[in-house]
Amino acid sequence: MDSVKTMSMKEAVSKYVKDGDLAYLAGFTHMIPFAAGHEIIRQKKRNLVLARATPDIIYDQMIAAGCAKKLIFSYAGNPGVGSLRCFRRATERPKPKEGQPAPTDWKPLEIEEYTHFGLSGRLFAGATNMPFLPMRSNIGSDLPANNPAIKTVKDPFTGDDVSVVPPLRPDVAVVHVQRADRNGNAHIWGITGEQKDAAFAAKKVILSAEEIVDESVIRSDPNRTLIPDFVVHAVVHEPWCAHPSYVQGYYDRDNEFYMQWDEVTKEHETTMKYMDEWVFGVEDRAEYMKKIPREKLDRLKFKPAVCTPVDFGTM
Amino acid sequence: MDSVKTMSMKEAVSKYVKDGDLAYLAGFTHMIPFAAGHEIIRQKKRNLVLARATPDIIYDQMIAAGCAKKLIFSYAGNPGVGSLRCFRRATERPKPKEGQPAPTDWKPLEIEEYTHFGLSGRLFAGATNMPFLPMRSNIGSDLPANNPAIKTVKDPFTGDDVSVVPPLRPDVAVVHVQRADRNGNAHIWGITGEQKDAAFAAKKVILSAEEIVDESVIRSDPNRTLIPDFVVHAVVHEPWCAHPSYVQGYYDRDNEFYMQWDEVTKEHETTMKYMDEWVFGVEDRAEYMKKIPREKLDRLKFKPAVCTPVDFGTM
Amino acid sequence: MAEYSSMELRIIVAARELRDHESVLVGVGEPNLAANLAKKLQAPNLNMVYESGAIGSNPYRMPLSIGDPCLVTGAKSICSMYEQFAYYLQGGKIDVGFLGGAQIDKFGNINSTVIGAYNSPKVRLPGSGGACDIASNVKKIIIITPHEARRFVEKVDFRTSPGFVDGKAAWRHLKLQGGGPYAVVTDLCTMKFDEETGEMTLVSLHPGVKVEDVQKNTPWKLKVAAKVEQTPAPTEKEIATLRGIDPGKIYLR
Amino acid sequence: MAEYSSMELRIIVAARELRDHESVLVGVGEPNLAANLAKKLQAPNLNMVYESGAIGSNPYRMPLSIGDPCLVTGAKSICSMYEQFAYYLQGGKIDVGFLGGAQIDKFGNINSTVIGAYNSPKVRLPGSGGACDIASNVKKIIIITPHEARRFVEKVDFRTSPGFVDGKAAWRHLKLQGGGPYAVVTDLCTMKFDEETGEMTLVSLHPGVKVEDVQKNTPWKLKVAAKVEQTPAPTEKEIATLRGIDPGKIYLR
Repeated sequence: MDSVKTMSMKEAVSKYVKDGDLAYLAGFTHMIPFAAGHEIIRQKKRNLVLARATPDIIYDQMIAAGCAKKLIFSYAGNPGVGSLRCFRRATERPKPKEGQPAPTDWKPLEIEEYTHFGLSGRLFAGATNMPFLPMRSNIGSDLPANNPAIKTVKDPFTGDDVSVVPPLRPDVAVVHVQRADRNGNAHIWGITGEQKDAAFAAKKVILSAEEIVDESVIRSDPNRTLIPDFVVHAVVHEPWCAHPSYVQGYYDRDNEFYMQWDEVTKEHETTMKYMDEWVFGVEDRAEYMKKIPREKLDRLKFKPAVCTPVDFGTM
Repeated sequence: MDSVKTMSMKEAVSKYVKDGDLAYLAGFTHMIPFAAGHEIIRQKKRNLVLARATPDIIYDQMIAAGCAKKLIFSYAGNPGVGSLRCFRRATERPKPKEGQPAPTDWKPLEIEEYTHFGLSGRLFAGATNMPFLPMRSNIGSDLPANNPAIKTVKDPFTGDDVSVVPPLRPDVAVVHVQRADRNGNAHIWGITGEQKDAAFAAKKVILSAEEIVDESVIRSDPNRTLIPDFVVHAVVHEPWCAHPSYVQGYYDRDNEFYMQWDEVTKEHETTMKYMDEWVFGVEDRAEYMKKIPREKLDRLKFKPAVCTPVDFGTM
Repeated sequence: MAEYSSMELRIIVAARELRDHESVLVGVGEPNLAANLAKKLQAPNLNMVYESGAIGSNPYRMPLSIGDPCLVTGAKSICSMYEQFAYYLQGGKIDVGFLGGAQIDKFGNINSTVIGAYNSPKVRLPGSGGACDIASNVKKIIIITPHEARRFVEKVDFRTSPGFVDGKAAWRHLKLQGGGPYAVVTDLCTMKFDEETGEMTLVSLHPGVKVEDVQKNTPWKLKVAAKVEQTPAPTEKEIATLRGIDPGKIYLR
Repeated sequence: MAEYSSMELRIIVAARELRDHESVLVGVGEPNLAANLAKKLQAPNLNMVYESGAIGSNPYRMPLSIGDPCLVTGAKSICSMYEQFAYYLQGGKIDVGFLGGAQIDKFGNINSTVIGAYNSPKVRLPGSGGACDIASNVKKIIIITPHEARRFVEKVDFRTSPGFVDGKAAWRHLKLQGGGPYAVVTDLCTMKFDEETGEMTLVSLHPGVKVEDVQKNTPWKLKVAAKVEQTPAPTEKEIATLRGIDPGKIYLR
């Protein structure tokens, strides 16, 4: 039985990502869907509201490429390396050039900012359709004063003020996983981040997988299935989707790239040169991967560390 | 390295269950810790507040044996069979005997009642230390009018009234699992019910396991570890702990027992006769198991259905 | 004409209400049989979700309870109890839920808590379990029940699970995300609910049943649709398929 | 006397603050090295929890980021991002958290958001991440930082993570479950916080450092304890153990 949901990343992005959408490309360091981000850039999507706790290099690229109108986030950094220069250029007050007046036409990227708990909590509340999420944080910080979406309510049991955040319901979520069947039942292991919450919170879900496996593999371990098929709209078989980030058990992070990104993005022009070659210059992820030397990919491969299986029992 | 936490069920109950405690013996049909309940009855613990979404036969037994002062619950039934007669005797207005006046000294078991979502939500809120949990239920029901712990707050985003419940923090939780290491890192599969939430919500945690395995087995699959050692106080190796309920992959439910219980409990006296033989008449779970015919236990064993393992990768 | 029991009739008629690709929250017994029957007939892609956290089960036997191990082995996914209620039910992912109860009243409110006063009940019933949560959050509630005068009451002793409360105005005021009660399937008839008032209304009579038979077992003046349909009799195929699902007659009578 | 860098000094002094059986929320870099050092010395049962949801990791290399795959393979447990913050941090299961930041002020408030105005910043920093959540919920906050005048400010431009706000009275009013800042470990000294007022107070001078050296790098009149201790110099064992943890000098300088 072939599923009507299986398609290429090009089709999935074209069908489910619209200009102006609130998009959540999930992942906490692990399984960042770079291939989807590149396809969004290639298809020149515009005015997106990009949301993610940890916008990293792929969001930096989408910001530089002009896809984003606004960023909803909690930590905008290049993980383990430093800052995101494109994000910074889009938000920092420009320094006046030598002997010139300060620019008056500065239009920064809109931002909406939370703590990690606040943003992952918003997504959890979206996934579980909570009216609002009470949380023990925010109240000692200057964040609430700068973000009207963070409110307080009185705890009816203690009378104390409690910080609350609203649910986040993305128009579209993109989630990359290790293995899924053709209908989108997905096994995820390693750092599980906000993949499940993004899939449940979003109105449309693009799920890509390193491997498409038979339904029987999924059904052999239902506790590993964090995302069930019926919340998924598109299933994309996209090996190496997450490069330069990593996929537990499949390939390691390409740390060299993370460090180079700091250099590449020193100027907007050098950033766009990268984009011309690695995003606009290729048709899809398969072509992108052909440009990376075989030896490098071999270096990123893990040695096996297979888990002790469990027995579900039958009669 | 031997753990200071490993002990017998007798020691664990003696050390961590006190008269008057709020106790949560976890499990949704699956892995109900019957052996712990029997030990609590044998040690004649009194004035317990028993909490569980689905108090079933073991709570019926503890109520009949006089351990409980109060029950916090959402569904008090014999799963798949019918009602819990001891619970009913402890809560229903006694019918006057033929030709006699209605009894005036009736002192029912105290109850505090929720929906499944409300009670599992209270435990989740306890486990995650939420000040209170907003939920989309209750408001159309007569439950809130009969339970002052269910309150409403105004949603600061919509102005609507939202039902909220307070966190539940048991004094002690008892959780049975398939396999754990000596420190209490526990792998759980099959129906995961409220085991994790009970362990995180409670001040003291007794964890029993079908098998005690080497730490390396646990560490081979960290995504399967729902309970980490440092929330656990006692680790008990107790095979068949859950009989007559079941343990996924280990043994099936003893359905015959569930059906017999309906007969056994027709009168308080017949119930106590059961208790004398099967609870007070044995020293521990091992002795209890010796009383059950080998053929019956063999019938309850599953045929294997082993999962496809996953690879975590190493360098 | 084929022979069938009144339980078989209820299950077959209820099963017809399910559509392909819907998600159904399934309980054991009649709802489980109805959902499995629909899946074998008109709804092969029916997504079955169990209160115990099992999703897309593929049971190797009839489940003995809602948490039976056969609902786990070979299922698509499993989650914890809170997650099941939060992600699926409150999350609005469930289309249809089946409910039953000791008392059902004319606005589809259900009592599964107490007969008599809450604090000194004549009969103490098991309580809500997930029923109130299901009633509040799924798009369509289907109630399957024997048509007995003691079950149908004008007003329930205790409203465990809200139907249309005391009319649709009161129900709208609650702003529940669920669609409220959709159908009541008994061994005599199918009743649905008036669009305007939310009152239970006879819409279809099962084979050989007259309006008077239904009224006799319903202690208030039952509203009757302008045009009452005739429920098509269970087909040979429906009956054979249903019996094939429970060959050991664990539930079927 | 052994040679050591100022980073090594900071890490060694910070590691001494950890006790056996404590749970520590660990970040990459200096906190990771400090926690691993303590585990190899006085705290073999230290429970290391990472913001990414990895619990009790047993890394086969130095982690490149807080979400490195080496923190997963062979860990005790893994949970999702929301679960990590909810069950562990808000759940009150974490004893110690390490924080750093672009600015730290005299009540231990930390800024990792912006230099300048929030809406038109001179420098846009990464933001809170989990820092504010950690500051609000762990029993002890240890701040590790180079002792530079540009980092120590009388009042932060933006309070990302609360210390004692503008004094302990204001902090108590927040009713946070966390214990607030506990120690600031720099390459010059260790500072703790006044019990009454919550003001940062010099308590121990690192080898060869004088009070004036600290004051010179602290732009407000720094409070000094009645009796200032001398920080014992890093031992050969501490230095050798630390260097053994990062043999490739990925972080150590």
